[in-house]
Amino acid sequence: MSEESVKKESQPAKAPERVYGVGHKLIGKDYPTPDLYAKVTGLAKYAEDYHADGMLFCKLLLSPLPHARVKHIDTRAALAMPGVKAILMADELPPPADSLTDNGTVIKANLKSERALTMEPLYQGEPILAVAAVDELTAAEAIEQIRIDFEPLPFVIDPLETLRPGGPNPRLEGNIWVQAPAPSAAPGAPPPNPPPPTIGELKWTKEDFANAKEGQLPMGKVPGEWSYGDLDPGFKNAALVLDETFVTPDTSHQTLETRTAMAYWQNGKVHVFTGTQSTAQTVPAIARWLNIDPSNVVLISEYTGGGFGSKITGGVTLVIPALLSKKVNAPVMMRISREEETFIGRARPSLMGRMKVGFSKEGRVIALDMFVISNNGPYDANGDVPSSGRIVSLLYQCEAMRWRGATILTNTPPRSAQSSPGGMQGIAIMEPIIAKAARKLGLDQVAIRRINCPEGKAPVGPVMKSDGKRPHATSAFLKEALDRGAEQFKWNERVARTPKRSGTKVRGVGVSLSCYVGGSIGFDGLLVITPEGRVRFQSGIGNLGTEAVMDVHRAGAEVLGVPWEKCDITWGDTAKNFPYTCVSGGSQTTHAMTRAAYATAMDAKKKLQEIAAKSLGGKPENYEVANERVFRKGGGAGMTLGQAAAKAIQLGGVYDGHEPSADLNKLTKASMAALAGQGLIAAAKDNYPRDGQTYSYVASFAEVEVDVETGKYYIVDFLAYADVGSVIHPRALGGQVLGRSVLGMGHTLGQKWVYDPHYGAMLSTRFYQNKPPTILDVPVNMQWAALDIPDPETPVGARGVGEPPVGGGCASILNALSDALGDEIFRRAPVNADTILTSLEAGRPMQHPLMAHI
Amino acid sequence: MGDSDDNDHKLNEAPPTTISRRDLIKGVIAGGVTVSSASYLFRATSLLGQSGQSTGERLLTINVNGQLRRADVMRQETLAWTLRHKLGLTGTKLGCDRAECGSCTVLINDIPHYACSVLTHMVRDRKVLTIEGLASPEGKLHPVQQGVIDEQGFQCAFCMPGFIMASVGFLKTNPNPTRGELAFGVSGNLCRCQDYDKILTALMRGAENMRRASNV
Amino acid sequence: MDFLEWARSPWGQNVPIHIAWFLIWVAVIAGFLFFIVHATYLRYFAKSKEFASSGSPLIAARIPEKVPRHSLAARLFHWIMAAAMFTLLFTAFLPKVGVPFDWITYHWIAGAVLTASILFHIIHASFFMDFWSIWPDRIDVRDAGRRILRFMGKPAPPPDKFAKYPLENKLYHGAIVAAGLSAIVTGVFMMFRVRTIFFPRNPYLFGDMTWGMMYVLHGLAGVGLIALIMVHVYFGLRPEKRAITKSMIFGWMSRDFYLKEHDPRRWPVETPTASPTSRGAEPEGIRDAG
Amino acid sequence: MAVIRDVMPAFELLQPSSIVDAQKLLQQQGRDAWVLAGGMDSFDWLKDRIKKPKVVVDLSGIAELKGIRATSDGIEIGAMTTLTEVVQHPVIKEKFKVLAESAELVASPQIRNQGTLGGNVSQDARCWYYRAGWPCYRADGNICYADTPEGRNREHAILHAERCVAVNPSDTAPALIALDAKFVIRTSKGERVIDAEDYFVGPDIDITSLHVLKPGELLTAIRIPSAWAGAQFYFEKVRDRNVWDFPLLNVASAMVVSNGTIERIRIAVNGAAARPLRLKAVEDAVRGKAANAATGTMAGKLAVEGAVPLQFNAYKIPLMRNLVKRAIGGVEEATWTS
Repeated sequence: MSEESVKKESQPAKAPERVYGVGHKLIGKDYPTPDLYAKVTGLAKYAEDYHADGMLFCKLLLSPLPHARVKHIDTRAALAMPGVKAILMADELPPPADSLTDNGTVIKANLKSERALTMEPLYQGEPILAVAAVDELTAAEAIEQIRIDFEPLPFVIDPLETLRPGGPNPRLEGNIWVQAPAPSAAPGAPPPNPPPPTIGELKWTKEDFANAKEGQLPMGKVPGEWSYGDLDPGFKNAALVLDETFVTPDTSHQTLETRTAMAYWQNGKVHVFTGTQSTAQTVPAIARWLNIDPSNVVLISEYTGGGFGSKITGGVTLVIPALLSKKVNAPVMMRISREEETFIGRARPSLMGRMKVGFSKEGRVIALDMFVISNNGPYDANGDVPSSGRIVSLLYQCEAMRWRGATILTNTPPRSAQSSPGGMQGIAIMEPIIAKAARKLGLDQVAIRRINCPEGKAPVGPVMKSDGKRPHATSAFLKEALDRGAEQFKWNERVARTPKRSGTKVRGVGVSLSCYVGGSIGFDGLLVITPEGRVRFQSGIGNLGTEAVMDVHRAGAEVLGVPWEKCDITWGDTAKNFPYTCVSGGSQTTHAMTRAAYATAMDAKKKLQEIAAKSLGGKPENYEVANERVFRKGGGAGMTLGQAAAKAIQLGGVYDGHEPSADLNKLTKASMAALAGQGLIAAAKDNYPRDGQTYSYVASFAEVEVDVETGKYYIVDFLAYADVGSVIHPRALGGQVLGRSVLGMGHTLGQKWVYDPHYGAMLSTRFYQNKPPTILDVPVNMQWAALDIPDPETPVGARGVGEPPVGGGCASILNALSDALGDEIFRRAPVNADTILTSLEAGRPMQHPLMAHI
Repeated sequence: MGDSDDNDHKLNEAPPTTISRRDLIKGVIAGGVTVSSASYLFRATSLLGQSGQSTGERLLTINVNGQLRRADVMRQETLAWTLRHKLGLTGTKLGCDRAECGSCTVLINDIPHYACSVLTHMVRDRKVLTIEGLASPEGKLHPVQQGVIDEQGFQCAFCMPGFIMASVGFLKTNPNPTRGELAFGVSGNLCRCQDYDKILTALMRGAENMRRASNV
Repeated sequence: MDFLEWARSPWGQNVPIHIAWFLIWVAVIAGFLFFIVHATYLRYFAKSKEFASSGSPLIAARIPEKVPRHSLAARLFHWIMAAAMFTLLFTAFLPKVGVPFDWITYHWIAGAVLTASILFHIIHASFFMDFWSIWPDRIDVRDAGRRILRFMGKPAPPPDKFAKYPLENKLYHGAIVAAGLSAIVTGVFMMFRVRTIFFPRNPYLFGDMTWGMMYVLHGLAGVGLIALIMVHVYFGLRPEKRAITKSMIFGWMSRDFYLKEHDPRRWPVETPTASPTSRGAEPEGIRDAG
Repeated sequence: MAVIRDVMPAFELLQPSSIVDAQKLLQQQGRDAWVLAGGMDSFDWLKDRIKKPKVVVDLSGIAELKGIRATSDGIEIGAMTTLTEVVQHPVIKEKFKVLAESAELVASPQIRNQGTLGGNVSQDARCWYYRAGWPCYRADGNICYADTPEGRNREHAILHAERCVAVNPSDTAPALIALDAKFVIRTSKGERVIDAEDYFVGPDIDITSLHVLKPGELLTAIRIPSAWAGAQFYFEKVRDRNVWDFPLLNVASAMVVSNGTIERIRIAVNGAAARPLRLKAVEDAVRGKAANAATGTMAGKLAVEGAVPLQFNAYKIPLMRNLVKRAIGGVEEATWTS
C-alpha cells in the first residue's frame, strides 16, 4: 500500500511489514503465482466454465422430507417431454467399491454411507433422482412432471431429542455409529482393517435429563472416553471450579463455487470436470464411487472455487453427471444451485459441550472434565468430537483431563470437516471459560494463557496403546507468538484504557489461543528437468486458493538453485501425470508436500551430480548444483541443467524415469512411466523422520465495540500472530491466517442454520438468512504476523496453516464480548444483537443455552 | 408521446385478452425508443411448455466489451447466462444466482450490476463490460487487475471477477477512496475464502495504479 | 375446473387449502336460479293445494284465534342465530369478493355466538320441545309420494295437511343442520389456528391434509349456507308464507291459516281447557314448539 | 408432482415504453401479468419457480417513470428511479437526507444500482416460510408457520400481527412516511394520490399483499413536500450483517425543533409489523416537549405499548423502544477517538 493511502486512513496503520525467509532466495518471499494472470482476466476455468459439444444439463429432484421412503415414482410424463434425455435413479448407482490400502489390505465399503441418490432420503434436500435434458429449463420442467409419493418416517433435527428415552431415531437402525474392532491378524499377514461401522442406538435415561439443571447439557452414557491424570485431586485442590455449558453453530462451508460437475466418457475413460481440494487423490475417490479402475478416471480441476474441507476429494454427487453421461452417451453438466449446495454442500457439525474445569489460583488448568456431543447429520461420523478433546488437551496443557463424547446422527445435511474440525468448536467452548476464570481469579488474560499454553514438544491427547505414552507435538512456540502478539496489539494499553463505556458504547478486548494439526508425512514428489533447462514440477495438489499447489515447489526450486522464472508447474489435470500427493485437508499440504518437494529436489540434485560425474569425471560429491548448472566444486568443468537433462535421456534408467525407486507409490511410478524419457526425472518419497505430531498455533487478539441500546457490535481491531514454522509465501500465508480467522469470526458473528422443527426443513437457505460475514463485518484493517521459526522436525521447517487460526477468530471475539458485557450475558455462539439486547435487559442469558440457531 | 392517444385507441380495440403486435410496435415507436432488432417486442403466443432450446428465442445484438455480439436469447434469460453460455465469456461467475454474492458483477453503462439478475433483453441498447473486456486488446492489464497481481489478492478467486468489476465501477465514482470507502464500494461482493483484508489491499493498490496511470 | 384450491405442503404433498372462491358466485347464482324457477313454478305450473280432510269442525272450534307457534326463547334463538349467520357469511365472503376489511375477529366472535346459540337450541329442542316435530315422519313420506303422483297427473289420494312444519321446511332444516354443523365443528377446530380467548393455539393439531379438508368442508358449508340462507329469506318474503314469517316475529299464526295448512291431528294446538284425551304434545311442548 | 426451486420459468416479456402502454398491458393481462421494476425481489419468486406468470411487464424502458424532478412544492421521484440515484441526488442529500440515508442502507451497492424506490416500498415480505413457497396465509393458504409453538420467528412482528406475523422489510418506507410523502398511483380510472402510510396494508385488511396496489395499477411516482425540507432527521437501521441484510428494525423521523422544543414531528418504524408504522401517539405525546433524552425515553416506552412478542423476537421490544428514544432524544455518542 502506498504511503499516501496509508496516511489518509483514520484506522490504525498496519504494522511495518516483517521480512520473512531471511537467508533464502525463494522461501519466505512473495511472488505472483503462475495462475494469477488467468484468474484476473477471467480466463481461469472452473468446472462450470467448461463446455463440450452436445452437452446436456441435469437437474436434481430433492427430498422435501427430512426422512422418508419413496413409495412410488412415476417419470413417464417427464420422459415423454421433448428434450428430456434420461433420468437417473438410486438403483442405477454402482455399489460402492471396497478400497485397497497401500499394504494390500481391504477396507470394506460401508453400505450405509452416503450415495449420490437415494430412495430413503435422510435429510430434507437429499437428491432422489436426476434428469438430463437439452437445457436446464426443460430439465426443471421435467422434474415438475414427476409424480413422487413419500412415506414419512420418524425424524430428528436436534441430537438431544434422539437421546431422550423413546426419542425418534434418524435412521431406521438407530442414531449412532458403532465401530467393531478389527479382527486379529493372521500370522505373517498385515493387520486387517476393522469392518465397516454399523448403526446402533444410544438413549439416555430420564434421570440423565433430570440431573441437568436448567440450561445445562445433560450427560448420559457416551461411547467415546479417554483420560489421563487424576481429576479428583485437581478439582479438590482447585482455587476455582467452573462448570459451563456451551453451544456452537452448524455452519455451511458455502464455497462460492458450488460442487458443480461436468462429465463425459471417451475411449472408455470418464473425464470429470469439478472443483476439488486434492487433484491426485480425487481420482481414487471417483473410481470407488463409480466402482471402476482408477486408471479409467481423468479428473480436470485446474481451479477450485473454495473448499474449506467440503471438497477434500470432490463430492459424491459428481457421479451423477458421470453416470448420466454414460447412459445417454453425451457430456452432461450438473450445475449445483446455491440452495442445493446448502443441502449437499457439507457443513461443520455443531457441538454442545459441558466443561468442568479446575483452576489453580495462578490460573493453571489442573483438571478438566470435558463432555461433548455433535450434531453429525445422517451419514459418516465426523471426527469433530474426538478432535475437540485432543486440541483442548494440547492447547491448555491440562494437567489431568477426561474427555467424553458422542457423535449423534440426525436428519440434517451431511457434515464434513470444516477448517479446524473439532478444534474450532473445542476452542470456542474452552476459551470463554478461560476468560471467565481469569476475571474470577484476577489474572490478566494473556498471562493465564501464557501459563497454560503448550511449549516445545508438548504432550497431546490420551496415552497411546502402542507405547503407553502420551504423544507429543513436534514443536510449539506459541508463547512467543502470544508475547509478540500482545506487544503488537498493545494489549496492555488497551486493557488499561478507561472508561470501558462511553455513551451507549462499551469496548472489550479478547485474546484466544488457537491451534490445529499442521501436517502429514510420507508422500512423493516428481519433477522433470527438460533439455531446454527448465524445471517442471508435477503438482498433484488441488488449486483451491491456498496457493500450496505452487508454493511448496518453491522449496524444490530453492534447493536446486533455479530461478523461479525457469520453473513451470503442471497442475489440475490427472492426465498430466502427478505423484502420490496428500489430500489438501487438515492443513497438511504445506508440511507434507514441502517435505516431498525437498526430497525430490535432493533426488534431482543427486542425479545431476551423478550425471556430471559420469560426463565430466570425478565423484558425484565433487559437484555442486547452483545457478542452473552442475559444476565441479571450487570452479572448473560443469554443465547446464539442460545439458544434464539431455544426458539423462541418453543414460536412461534411473535418470530419465525408466527405473523408479522402489519406495515410491504406484501412482508416482505410473506417472513416471508416462513421463519417462522427457528429461531428467526426479522423484522421491518423503522418508524424513519426524518426532511427534505436527501442529500449528495462532494467538488471536480482538477488540469489539458494543452498542448497548441496539445490541449491535463491531469488531474494531484484530491481530492473528501465527506459529506455523518457516514462512513459505508470506502473502498467501497472510491470506490464510486472516481468511481463516474470519471464517472463525463468522461463527460468532451470526452464521447459522435455522430449522423448522415441525417439518424438519431448513429455513435459512439464502445468504441473507444464514449470514456468511461480509467485508463490512470485519475490521477495515486487520493485522497478521508469523514467527517464522522453523519446525525442527521437517527439512523446510514449514507447517500447515489453514485450520489453526479458525478457533482463535471465533473465540477472541467471544472473549472481547464477555470483557465488554460480562460473563453471564451469554454462553454461546453465535452472538447477535438479539442475544445481547435481551440478555442486557434481563441481566442474564435469555436465549436457550443449547439452542445455537434462532 | 405524441401518438399516445392514437395508441390508446388501438389498444382499446384489441380483444381484451390478447395483445396486438402491430399496436404494440406502434406504441414502442411512439415512445421514441429506437428499435434495434425484431426482438424488441414479442408476440403474444404462449411459450409455456415450449422450453426447447430455440423455441421462443430471439436473435439479439448486445454490446459486450466494445463488440456487437449476436445471440439467441430467451425472454427469461439472464445476462449472466447469455454471457457464459451463449457468448463464451465464462469469467463472469455464478455463485448464487440470487443477487447475493456478487460473483456475476458486470458493468452496464459503467454501473456495477449483478448479471444474474438482469434479463439480457433489458440491456439491448446498453454497454456491457465483463472481466474479459478489462485488459487492453494487446493484453495490458487494467490497473485494478495489476493491483491484484501485485498484492496476490484473493485466494480461490471465484469471486475475483465480480470484485474487480465492482471496484472498477466504484472507482469511476470515487477514484481516491479510503480503505473504508472502498470496502463499502465492493460490499456487494462475498468472498468465502474471506480474504477481505488482502482483497482490500489489492484493490487499494489497483486504485493507486489507476490514479498513477491517469496522471501519466 | 377445480372446485378446490390446492397447494404444495412443506413436504411436497398436494393438499387442499380451501374451496375455490368462484363457488361463492355459484352459490349466489344457484340461489337466484332457485328464486326464478320456484316463482315461475308457482306462477304458471303449481296447482292449488288439495288436502285430505283434517278432522271435525269440532276440533277447529277449539283452536284459539292466535295459534301459538314459536315461543319467545325459540324466536330469540332464531334471530340471534340469523344475526350470527349473516355476520359470518358477510365477514367470510365479502373480503373474498373484493371488499377488504378487518374481518377475522368479527367472524370468530359471530361463530362463537352461533355455536352457543345452537348448543342452546339442541338442548332446548331435545329436552323442552317436541324434538321430532322438525324431522320428517311416515306421513310426510307417504304424502310426498302422493303429491308427486298428483303433480304428474296420476291418480292418488290427496295428502294430509301438514303437521307443525311442512316437509319442505323439515328438509330445509335438515340441510341447515348439515351445513351449519359442518361449519361449526370445523370452525371450532379452526379457532385453534387463530388467536381467540378460548384455548391455546395449536396450529399443528392435525396434519396438513386433515386441516386442508377441514378448510374445504368449512368453505363448502359456508357457500352452501349462502344458497340456503338466500332460499330461506326468499321464502320468508313470499306472500303466501308471510304468516309463517310473522309467526317467527310475533310467535303466533292466525287460526285461518292454521286450519288451511295444518292438520290439528298432526299439530294439536287445542287450548289448555280442551279435552285431555286429545293426543299430541304436552302444553309445555305447545308453548315451546319452535 | 415434484418441486424444484431453480431455473426461471419461461414467460412472455413485454417492454412498454410509456405508462399508458404499460397500464393497457397490465389491464389486458390481469392476474397473469407480473410487474418487473428493478427485479431484485421479482427474480427470487421467478427463479424459485414459486410464481410462474405468463407475462412479465418490464417497466425499465419507461422514461417517464425515472428521474427526480423539482415540483412547485418539493420534489417528485419517479417510481423507477434507482436507489443509487436517490442516494446521490443533491437535493435529497441536502433537504431530505433521511431518505438518502435509508436508501444507502438498502442491501448492497449493486442492488441499489438496479433496485428502484418504487420497488423498495412495494417489495414483498421476507418471512422465510413464505419465501420458501409454503402455503401460508400470505400465500393464500390457511396457516402461519412462523406463529406456531415451535415456529422460528426472530425476524417477525411484535405489533399488529393478525394471523400472519410477517413484517415489511423496506428501509425507505419509514423515511418516506416521516417526510409525509405522497404516492402517486395510476389506475384504470386515472391518478390517485395517497399518503405514504396509506400505501401499506396489514394482514387484518389484506393478508396477501403488503400494499394497496391492485392488479393493473401502477405506482408511478413519489412526491415529497417541502414541508419537512431541512428538518432534523434521524434514521437508524439495525441488521445482523452490515451489508445485504434486511432490518431487524429501523426508525426514521423528521423533527422541527425550535428553542429546544419539538414543534412538529413525524416518526415511523419498520420491521415491527406488516406495514411500516407511523407512531402517531408518539408524535402527539412529544409535540411541544423538549427535544431531549427524557422525552426520548418517554417516547420509546410509549412506542412499544401493546407490543406482543413471539417466541424468539422479544428483543424487538427494547430495540424499538431504544430506536425511538434515539430518534427523538439523540444518541449518546462515544467520546473515544480510535
